[in-house]
Amino acid sequence: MTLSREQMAQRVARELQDGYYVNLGIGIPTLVANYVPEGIDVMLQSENGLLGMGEFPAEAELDADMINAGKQTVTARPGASIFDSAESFAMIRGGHVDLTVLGAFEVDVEGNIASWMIPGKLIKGMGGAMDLVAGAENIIVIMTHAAKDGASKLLPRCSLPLTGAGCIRRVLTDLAYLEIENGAFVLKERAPGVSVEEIVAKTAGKLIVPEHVPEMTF
Amino acid sequence: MTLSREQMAQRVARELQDGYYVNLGIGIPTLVANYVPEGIDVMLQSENGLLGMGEFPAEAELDADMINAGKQTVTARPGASIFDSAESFAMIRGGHVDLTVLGAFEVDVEGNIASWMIPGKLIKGMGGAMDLVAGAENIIVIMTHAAKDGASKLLPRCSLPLTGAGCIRRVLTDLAYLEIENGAFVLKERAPGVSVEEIVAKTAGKLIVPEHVPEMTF
Amino acid sequence: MSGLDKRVSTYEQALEGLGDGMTVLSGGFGLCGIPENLIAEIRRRQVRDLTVVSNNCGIDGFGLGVLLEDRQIRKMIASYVGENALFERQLLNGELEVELTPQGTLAERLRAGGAGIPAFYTATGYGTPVAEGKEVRDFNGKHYILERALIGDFAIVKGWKADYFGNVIYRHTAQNFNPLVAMAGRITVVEVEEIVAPGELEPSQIHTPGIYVNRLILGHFEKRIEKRTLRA
Amino acid sequence: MSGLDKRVSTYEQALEGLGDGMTVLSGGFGLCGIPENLIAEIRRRQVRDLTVVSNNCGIDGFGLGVLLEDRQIRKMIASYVGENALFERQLLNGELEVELTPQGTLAERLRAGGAGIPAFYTATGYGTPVAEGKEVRDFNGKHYILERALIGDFAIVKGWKADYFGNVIYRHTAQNFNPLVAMAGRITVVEVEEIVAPGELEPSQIHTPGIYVNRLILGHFEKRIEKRTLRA
Repeated sequence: MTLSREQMAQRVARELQDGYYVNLGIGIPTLVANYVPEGIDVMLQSENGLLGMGEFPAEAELDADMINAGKQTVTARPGASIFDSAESFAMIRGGHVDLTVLGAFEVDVEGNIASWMIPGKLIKGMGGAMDLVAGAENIIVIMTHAAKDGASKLLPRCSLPLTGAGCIRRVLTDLAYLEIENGAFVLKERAPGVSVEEIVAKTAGKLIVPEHVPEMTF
Repeated sequence: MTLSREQMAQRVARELQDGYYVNLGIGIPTLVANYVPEGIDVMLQSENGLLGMGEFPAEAELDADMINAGKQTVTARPGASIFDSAESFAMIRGGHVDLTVLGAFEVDVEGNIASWMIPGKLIKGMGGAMDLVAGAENIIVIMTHAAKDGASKLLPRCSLPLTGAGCIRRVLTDLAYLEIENGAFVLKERAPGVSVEEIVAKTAGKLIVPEHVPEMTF
Repeated sequence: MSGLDKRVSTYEQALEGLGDGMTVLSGGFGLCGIPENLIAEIRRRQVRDLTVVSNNCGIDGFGLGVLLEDRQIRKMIASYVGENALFERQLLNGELEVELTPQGTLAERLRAGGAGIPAFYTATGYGTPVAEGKEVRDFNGKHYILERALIGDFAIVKGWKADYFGNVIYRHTAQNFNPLVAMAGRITVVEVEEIVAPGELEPSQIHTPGIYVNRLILGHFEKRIEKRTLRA
Repeated sequence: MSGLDKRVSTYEQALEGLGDGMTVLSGGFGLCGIPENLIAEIRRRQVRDLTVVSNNCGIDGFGLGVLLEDRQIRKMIASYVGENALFERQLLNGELEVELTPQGTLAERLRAGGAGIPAFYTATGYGTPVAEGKEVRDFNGKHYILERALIGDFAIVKGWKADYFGNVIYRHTAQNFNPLVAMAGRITVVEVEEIVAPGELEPSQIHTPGIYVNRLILGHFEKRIEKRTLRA
């Protein structure tokens, strides 16, 4: 069984450590906030200028001046700080964010990531994604392992224009958790019931399969 | 008669315009604040991070956390702002200060200024002086026209290590007010009772003397 | 009136001198913290061929989006422009030019413009289309690209409160790019919800010191919400 | 205890890991806003061969000056070091090395270090001894020099109030270099006069967000005045 969106978020949430400052991208990464493990407290950074993003507001708290990087109305938790965009990206570019989780179209064995532009389609812009991947030491990419037509998104070399070069080390897909080392994907865990063979078949880039590949549990 | 320290400050104060943001260096420049003309309001910037420097404090207001760039205890006037050193020099380097007044050892016909280092003597450091002269469009140097031994401080070329290159256009000495244009000092005004001959004698750099050189009045 | 008093009483005065072909820097992120009324005044003035620097370009019919309706923008420098059908049409028609800049690089280029830093190195965008034509340089074994400062003829800013010397504070995340464009404008115009007397704002809590501000005007704001999301 | 809680209870814990040969960034301008007790703890630990980055080096017997007494500083990066006889003696003896950096360049180098900018161009120092050995480059017909970012193994910071997540506010001009060294330390240690619960400080009024702060300690401060000047 491929992982559901919720399971993907849940698996990534296990990488959180107490006291982490975390930037969660739009989409599945946002869901990670719902699965912060018991006994762990993290601060969510939103690159429009909010450190300590809280829940969505109740109707009475709704405020046009309080939004997240996805332009959704949010709240600030106790202990939050709010600042301008230069300060926000000083944190990001300066490597102060402990973990960045974001989506992608493609990742390759060199740690390159493509996530913002499909030639021929309208280019909407990279927003903060290039800053996030260039600045963070610790990034987890969340994406489906293959496109709907079966084409692998884990490649020998990204085919799309890059968001960042050589900056990705960890990828969670709906099939597996992999790390990138020395020009190869290393299969670390597989989704419950997903065979190594399926993962091998759907990984276009060089894949190293250790003798034992544990199944994730939920 | 050579100008007194107070007269030098008074003369420079006439260059103030209503609404100016002004940085006054240590020494005679500081006295300029005492001669702000009637009907004119200016904001004094102190490069340690205070815009809107007020008077010295009364005993009861004395506060170790409120000092100016000369490390003297001061007050903040209503409408002041306080910020960090990077922001302070963003204002200075970014050319947002309307007028900078500072002292110097030497100035030359190319607009070079030397004000921080005498080889062979102990070097104390340039503090903010290099940033101030590099960032400002509008600078007035205040200094004595000649050293005590009679050596001119207005030179064809500075002999001391520079604080800034090609950045000075206006100099007030105890003898004269001069502007620097096209590789020469232009004598614009002379101190009351000081002859053009004396100024010529004490100016080592090329000096242009217009037909009529008005005397300053106080 | 003191020369330090930055107040003007009409939006016409606020943008006096704005002309065709100028560069306008605008604060705001999405529709949050945008200078709504200054944008409306740019439209009213019908100036053309503008280069607009802003993280986004509003939406159809609101924010900077309204300047597209009469084709007032020739070039947009932004990080994300995906919320606007008219924008898309003008871009595909070739009526509009876009320079996409990563969000953090855009913020830093504006700050650099205000701070007298002509250029700086950043790892952001290295190895991507953003790096094309830019100098690449290694520092401590890592690759960086050279990015240039941005400066505008006008900066339009939305603040919350200001004293009439132009010391501004922003409310919540409506801060975003506003303090940065305020630094980088040759003429910086700020519209706010409340103007107080100098001395009423705590000096060390001011976000934009008045030295950056040339004109200040009191406005009324719709503050449209782009994505209304509520707790279940 | 939450991992976001930055409080430590002793100065020994506050500087745990500080060793010989390390680079220490210190906040303060003159004696204003200096981390007095963290400096005293550096002395107590008797670490040596330090590179210290600070606008000034205190005075004889107070501030960073106390680290000169047992010759703990090998190199000082500062903009102005003229208030200290012991400093002068060690400098002339060759026991101490000094790298003089213009004040604004020093501030910007620290901010750059914290912000992931490895280098930037500035006009400050062009044509002066400061430019020696540095790249010179023209932008728009003006000369600039390339300056490098500064980073420290430890940053020592004096704040006023903080919540225990390490969100800090500074008092008056005691702010100065403190927020900048806080950004640029691999381990940033802040001592403050008051610690409050998260939520008690207004989010948009925080000077140093807790993300930059690793350790926080409550201190008592002498706050010596360097030049006591009173209104006549």
